[in-house]
Amino acid sequence: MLEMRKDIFADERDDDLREVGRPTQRQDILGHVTGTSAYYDDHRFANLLHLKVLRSPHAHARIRSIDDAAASRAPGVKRIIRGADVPVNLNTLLSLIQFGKDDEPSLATDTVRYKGEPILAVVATSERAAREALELVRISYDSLPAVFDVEEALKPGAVPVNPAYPKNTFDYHGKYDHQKLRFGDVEAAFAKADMVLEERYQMSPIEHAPTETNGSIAVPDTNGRFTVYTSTQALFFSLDTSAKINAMPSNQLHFVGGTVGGGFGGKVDTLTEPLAILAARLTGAPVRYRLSRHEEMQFGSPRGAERIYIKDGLMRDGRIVARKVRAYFDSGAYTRLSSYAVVKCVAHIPGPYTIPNVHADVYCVFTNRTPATAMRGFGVTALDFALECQMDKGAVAIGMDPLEFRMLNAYRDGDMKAHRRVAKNCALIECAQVAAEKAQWPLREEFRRMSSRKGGGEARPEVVADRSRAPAPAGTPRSPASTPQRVAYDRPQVDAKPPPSPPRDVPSPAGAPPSGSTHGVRRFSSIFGTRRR
Amino acid sequence: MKTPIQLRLNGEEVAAFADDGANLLDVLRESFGDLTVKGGCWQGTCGTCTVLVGGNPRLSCVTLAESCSGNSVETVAGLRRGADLHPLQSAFMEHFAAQCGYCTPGMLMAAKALLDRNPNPTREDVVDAICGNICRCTGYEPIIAAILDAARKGARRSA
Amino acid sequence: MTVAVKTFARLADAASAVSTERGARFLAGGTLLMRAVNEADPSIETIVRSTDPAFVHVAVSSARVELGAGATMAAILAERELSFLHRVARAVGGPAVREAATVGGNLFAPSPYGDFAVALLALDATVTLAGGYGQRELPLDELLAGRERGASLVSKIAFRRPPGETFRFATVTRVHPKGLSVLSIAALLPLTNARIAGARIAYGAMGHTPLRAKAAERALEGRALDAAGIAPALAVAADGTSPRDDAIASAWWRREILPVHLRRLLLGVDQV
Amino acid sequence: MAKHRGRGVATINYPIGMNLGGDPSQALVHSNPTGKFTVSLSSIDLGQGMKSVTRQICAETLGVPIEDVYVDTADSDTGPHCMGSFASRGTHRVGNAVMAAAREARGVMMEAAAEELEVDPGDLETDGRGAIHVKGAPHRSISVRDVAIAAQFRQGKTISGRGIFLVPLSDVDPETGEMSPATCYAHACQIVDVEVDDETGDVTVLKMTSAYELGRAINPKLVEQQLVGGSWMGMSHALYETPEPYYPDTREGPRDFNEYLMPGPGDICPHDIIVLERPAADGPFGAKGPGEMCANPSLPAIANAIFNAVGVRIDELPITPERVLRALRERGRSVAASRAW
Repeated sequence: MLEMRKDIFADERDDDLREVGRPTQRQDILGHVTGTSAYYDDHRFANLLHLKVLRSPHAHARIRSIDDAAASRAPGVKRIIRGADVPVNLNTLLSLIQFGKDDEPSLATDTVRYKGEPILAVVATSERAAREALELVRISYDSLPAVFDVEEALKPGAVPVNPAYPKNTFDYHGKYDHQKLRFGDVEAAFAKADMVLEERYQMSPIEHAPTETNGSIAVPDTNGRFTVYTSTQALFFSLDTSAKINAMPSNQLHFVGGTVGGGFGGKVDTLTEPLAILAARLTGAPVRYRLSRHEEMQFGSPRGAERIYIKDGLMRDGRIVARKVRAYFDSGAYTRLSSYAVVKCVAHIPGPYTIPNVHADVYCVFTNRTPATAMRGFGVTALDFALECQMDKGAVAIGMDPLEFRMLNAYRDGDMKAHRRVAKNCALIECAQVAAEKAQWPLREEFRRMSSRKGGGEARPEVVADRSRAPAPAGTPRSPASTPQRVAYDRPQVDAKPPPSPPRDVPSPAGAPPSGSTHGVRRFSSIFGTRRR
Repeated sequence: MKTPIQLRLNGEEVAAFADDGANLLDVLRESFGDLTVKGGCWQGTCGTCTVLVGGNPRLSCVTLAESCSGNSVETVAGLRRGADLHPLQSAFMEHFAAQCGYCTPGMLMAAKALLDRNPNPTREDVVDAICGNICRCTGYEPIIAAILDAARKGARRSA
Repeated sequence: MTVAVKTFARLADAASAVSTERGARFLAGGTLLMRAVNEADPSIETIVRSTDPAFVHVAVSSARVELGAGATMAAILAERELSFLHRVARAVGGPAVREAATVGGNLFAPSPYGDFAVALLALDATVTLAGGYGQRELPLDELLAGRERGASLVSKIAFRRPPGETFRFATVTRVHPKGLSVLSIAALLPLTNARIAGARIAYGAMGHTPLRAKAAERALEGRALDAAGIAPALAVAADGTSPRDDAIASAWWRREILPVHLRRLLLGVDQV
Repeated sequence: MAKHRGRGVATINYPIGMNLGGDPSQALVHSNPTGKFTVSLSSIDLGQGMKSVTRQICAETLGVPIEDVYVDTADSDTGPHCMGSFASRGTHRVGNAVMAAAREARGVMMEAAAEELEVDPGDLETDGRGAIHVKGAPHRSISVRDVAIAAQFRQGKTISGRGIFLVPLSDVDPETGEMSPATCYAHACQIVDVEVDDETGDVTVLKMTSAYELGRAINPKLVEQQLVGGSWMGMSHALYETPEPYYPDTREGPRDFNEYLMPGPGDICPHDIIVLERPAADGPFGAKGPGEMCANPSLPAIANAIFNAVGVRIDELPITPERVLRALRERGRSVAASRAW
């Protein structure tokens, strides 16, 4: 099933290793197949208490009053925790690396900003007793208008979601409501492009759904410390977040974890530890806070939705000369990690392609939904979806084989990327060649010879668009004409020849502007130098 | 109210008192201390807690514990015989059929239920046997391969 | 507070308890009830169960099938004489669920659960209600129409054994081999001289409860099971349905694909 | 004809490690008195194989057999700081930290061995089987066990090492987005074959063919685990998953694994996988990280294959059969229900 192609890039590797490269059995496998691997909930304590939170039924509402008198008298209830009991009831996850403002309470006090936001916690002798007590809490709300669409949230007069960010966008650099990427001159390039292709993409949220839900057990230890057994994906991240929220010195906390039932990004947010520790502190007993599957599905943070607009300027020879992206990350009600995903997304634009003119504005937007967080492919998954669908459309539009179209534009060693760093160690072309060979996807000879290495192995080939190889389905019209540019371009292109490529690696004069406005394939390796920080 | 529950758990007679209405999963873990049984949903939707009751696969989280009283219950803790692994366990190792390991005990028991009844399953039989068990890591293929391989190597043993 | 569990040797006594005690619910397979108990559903105060052997009894004769309401899907699958129902039983969860899930419980499973009830509806089943004061028999349609209303305990389901290959069933799921139904279709298609005579078609997940496709049934009457013969039935396939949007599928999609799957079922072409 | 086959492709790259750096991980390695090594980490193994990959890296660097190394993860009292197991950073960041710690421990081990053998440490090499000998003279040898005993009880040396790997924080230019987001990138190309039912919109994934470039496969079987599982997740994200099926409307959110849709074991397909290794200059033995990138290409490759099959573009995820059917209807070229009866 898996085949190693050791012959490719063999000259860049030493293959004389003893342990590295071997299919050694997992260290943890015996524990896994005997059921003895100890996850956080496989630790047992006498007199364990159980914590459940009351969650808002409203997407946006002011809390008028909370009556927990009956709940506090319910059988088995040891303690009720309200927002006022939380020592530092406002936090943002990335405050540990000084990114963003504290914006999220552990327990909402005056306003709830998403359906499912925790308002109050019950600590009881059983999960059942805690659940039953929650039924007895009476809360009256004044419902507030809510906003669920990222672009609606940015309109003037939109309902403000998060008081730390009244314009419903994260602040970048204290001056912008988005992160910018500027490279070359896209507008000039669009004006000269043979064709412009503008499309919209949307990804709904996605849930991590690890088989083990988020949870932790906080145990009062000797000498005033607390041992916390946790499902976290990031031990010190969770420890330091918990210390901050509980206003405790970090060495009062001893976190134990490391064997986790799947995460995929959904166990970074430290959803349970701070309240479990607080409850253990307030009751003097070990406390477990474990999300139910329903909570995990709906109120554990998902991968946030993204909306992405891409506009490409294409030349008839297959080169992409400009790419403009506008994207919106739906962060939900609070920041968590979405602010960071935006930067990661910006860094990823325009994908693994060398495009001389790139422009992007990416927004982290607040809406009244469950706060989003990291997930496998964070900041990139939806963008890759959008970019690669766009690439397919581009190939169809100019009538090229979609894989050859990608290879033609693929970044190679020495190319300048849009975030102004020189590409190195590239291998996109080789992946394409190997996959194509295996799947018997026909590539023309010049594409089979292409290389990611400096100089491209050989000069970047001159390519004539071969319309017969575009990926349109049988029976579909060949002209996906929806813009005037495309209509104009849709004529047969048998004679189309690109201008000759300039030789690679010829340094441009120092200080020359990004030369994306010409049609020749440019390599930008020395224009910006290597301004590493 | 507490109710007495008596089981033959992995061949041993055991007894304990449990809360009325308690599910078998919680009783196995909390009363009998068998932590090899994992819980994934307490809704009967993920298969993580699969055990064998009277030789048949059951979702222990939605099984009333006292309804099993007097019956045999098998968990992954009973799969191994001393130092020897069950052929299914060996096959899961050989095929790298576990990643996070959390679904593994339930998968193994679902697979055992199949092989106990059908020592020569087809791929479709295996797919059906594990179709109630969620795995979020492996993409199922290594698990299917491991079960088929265990069957080939003769996983059926006297319990 | 914990829930109380009351176990009765006689089903009739269990039925009395269900109808008289506050917050009492009958435990069949437990796949739905135990979940609610785990979630501390405050409406459940007592779990009532019965060890009555009649409750799980399966009797198959050449003409008639009687299923104790406590018979599990696994029990159906173990009965070779009921092979026409195996596809249905296999649609109810994975093997572990089938070991627990009962025929009777399936009659009360909210949409989109309840595929077995769909089959029973097409088979024109009658149900026997156990009550403290004796038994009562009624058509399944009637039970389904009022199933949310009262605490009734089904003891037995009975139907005429469908002759030959006249019974067909299909479930449409997103996830394979097991998944919640986008919709399911069961059809009893008796043929007289190669013409349909007295078809019964039932749908799952096309309404609040399993329901009959009466317009399609009428349109099939006297027709052959070929493309031309079934066309009028397909045109009215969705009549009387009221599917809803849920996490699995939208009402729109359910309605759109219903005739496609009905056609495939009636013509006996591949369902996958 | 109701079913149409199509083929789509995607090529992607993926940054390794927490974007912008500021992304440290530490490791401690020490020997017990009889020459068995423990790696102490606060890093997490959530299935990706952290314990196993760092174990191999440590054994390789120390020059001892894999059995002589045990990795202990995630205790904040004993394991030094690690940012966490995310961002495809485990193999690269933690692997580098373990390598640095193992290198330091090896230095002490070789010094202790040199003292026992009365030679210069530079003249010694490990045989990877538990012994240290003079280069070119295998008979002048001492076992790692004896070295550890000597170091502990005679020489008073700790055979241990500390390691940290830090990619320093990069600023982001507010005006241009200029930044150093990552030091290396993994690559992939995936080709997917699908079948689309034009009467229902159902999409069946028939086959995947992929090439992944990962720098170095520290353990090909663990890499395979990631690639196979990740492609399944990619297919799942493409066609099935969301907690908000009517997004941006929040209604009808799934509450359990029956309602939250993911491909079952009957929905998976054959997958041919090829791995390429172009070592990263700063990766441990050149390694990058396969964990996240492998889930990404499937989404667009499937979307593109659907277009190739039936000529509609679905630009919204997940690509539910309903979305496919609506798109077919809008195009007006469907041979779906209304005509095909």
